[in-house]
Amino acid sequence: MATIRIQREDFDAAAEAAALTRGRKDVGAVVTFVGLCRDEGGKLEALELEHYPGMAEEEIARVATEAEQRWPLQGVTAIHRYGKIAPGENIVLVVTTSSHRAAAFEAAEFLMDYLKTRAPFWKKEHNIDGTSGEWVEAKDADDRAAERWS
Amino acid sequence: MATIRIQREDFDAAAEAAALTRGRKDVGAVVTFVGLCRDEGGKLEALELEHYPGMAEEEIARVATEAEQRWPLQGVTAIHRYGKIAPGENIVLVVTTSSHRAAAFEAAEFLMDYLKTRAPFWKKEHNIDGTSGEWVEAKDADDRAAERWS
Amino acid sequence: MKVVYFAWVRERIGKGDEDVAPPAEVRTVGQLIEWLSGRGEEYAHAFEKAKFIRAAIDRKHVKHEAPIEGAREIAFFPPMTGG
Amino acid sequence: MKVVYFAWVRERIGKGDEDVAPPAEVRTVGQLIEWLSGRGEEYAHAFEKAKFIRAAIDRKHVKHEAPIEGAREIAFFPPMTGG
Repeated sequence: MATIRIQREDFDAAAEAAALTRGRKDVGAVVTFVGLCRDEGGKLEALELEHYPGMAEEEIARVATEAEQRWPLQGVTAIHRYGKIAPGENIVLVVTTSSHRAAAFEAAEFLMDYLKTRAPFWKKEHNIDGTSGEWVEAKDADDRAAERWS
Repeated sequence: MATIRIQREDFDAAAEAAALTRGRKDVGAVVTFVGLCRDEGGKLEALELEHYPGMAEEEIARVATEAEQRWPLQGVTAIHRYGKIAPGENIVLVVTTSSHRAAAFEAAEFLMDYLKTRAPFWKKEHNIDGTSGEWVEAKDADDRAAERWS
Repeated sequence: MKVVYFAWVRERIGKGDEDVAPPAEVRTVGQLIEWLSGRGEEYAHAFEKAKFIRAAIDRKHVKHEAPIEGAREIAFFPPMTGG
Repeated sequence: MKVVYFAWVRERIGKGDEDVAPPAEVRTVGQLIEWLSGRGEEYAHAFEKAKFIRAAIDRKHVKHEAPIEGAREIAFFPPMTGG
């Protein structure tokens, strides 16, 4: 059963990973992915992440269920933040555990690729100069990354 | 410049990951892999990891340098433990950071595949019943996993 | 039926949600986009590149050919950029 | 030259390292394995599946065809199982 959370506050990647291994002796591999807000050339004050409440949780849960069907996973955690996020801060966390590393790695990549293209989140740039920047455009590369799993 | 450590004591995956992102605004993706000692059906007391001192560090450093040449990485950390390691305990850590997630994921997988097949470590099983078990045999699957990068 | 908008679709239309009552001949998501586009300049602007607009019915992604009958909530938004 | 052994190669031979002085005609890693195998049962046992034994010269992996001339330290061990 996957743990899915959509939240404004930051997350603790280590605590989430620890929750998937604590008291167990059957986990062989833990893959943790953290996606951070990057500054695009010193002009970004923050990204503002808008999401579709309700659907965001449900869609990530659907993706997690698909991952659990495709790979022999022992645990899946996915947390996605919304609201204003400054450069250097966390945006998204995916943790997968499995007996074997290949399953944990592939499932984490799959989750991130699908999260990028299917989870209802949109990023808007806020600039240091006070101007509200552009909505970040979806990347073809992300669509291609997601397509490789189909 | 990669951070490579071969040590008997445990490592703190979160602290190692934090060290690669602290004070930076250009990191977009952090992939952390932790490999743990698994119990094979309730009979394992511990794995004993023997290594070739000197060569272990050098070989992992060579693999890390190769990863840095193949992918646009911002940081690489690899830590491998030796000595007796009980089920549920950490064995190996790989952390990669990059602006983009594909590079961080691929480099971490590459490092683990090469570490498995090239780093001079050997695992021996110690059983709960006091018997000294077998030396763990190398897996063909690990060789195939490493070959996909060549 | 309730219609919800996100990101620049929301900004262009100037609201996040509204209740609409399209006529019976509006049967698919694509037809609903067309009908909404006729409601004013702000809608026309939001849906000007109609084929790029993504839609969800009751919180599930759907194609523009999907029938809207029985839908409680239909969402329109640009391609996602989370993660 | 110094020879070092690891894992079950070390256990079978009964020591972790030793200094050896092979004759001049022993030129490659493979020939060194053959020469060592003739030193006693424990060596024969350690190297019985010679082609599976891995070798390193001065801490770098080498094939059995590699020349040993100039080597300071030659290591023999089973396939690695770290990670």
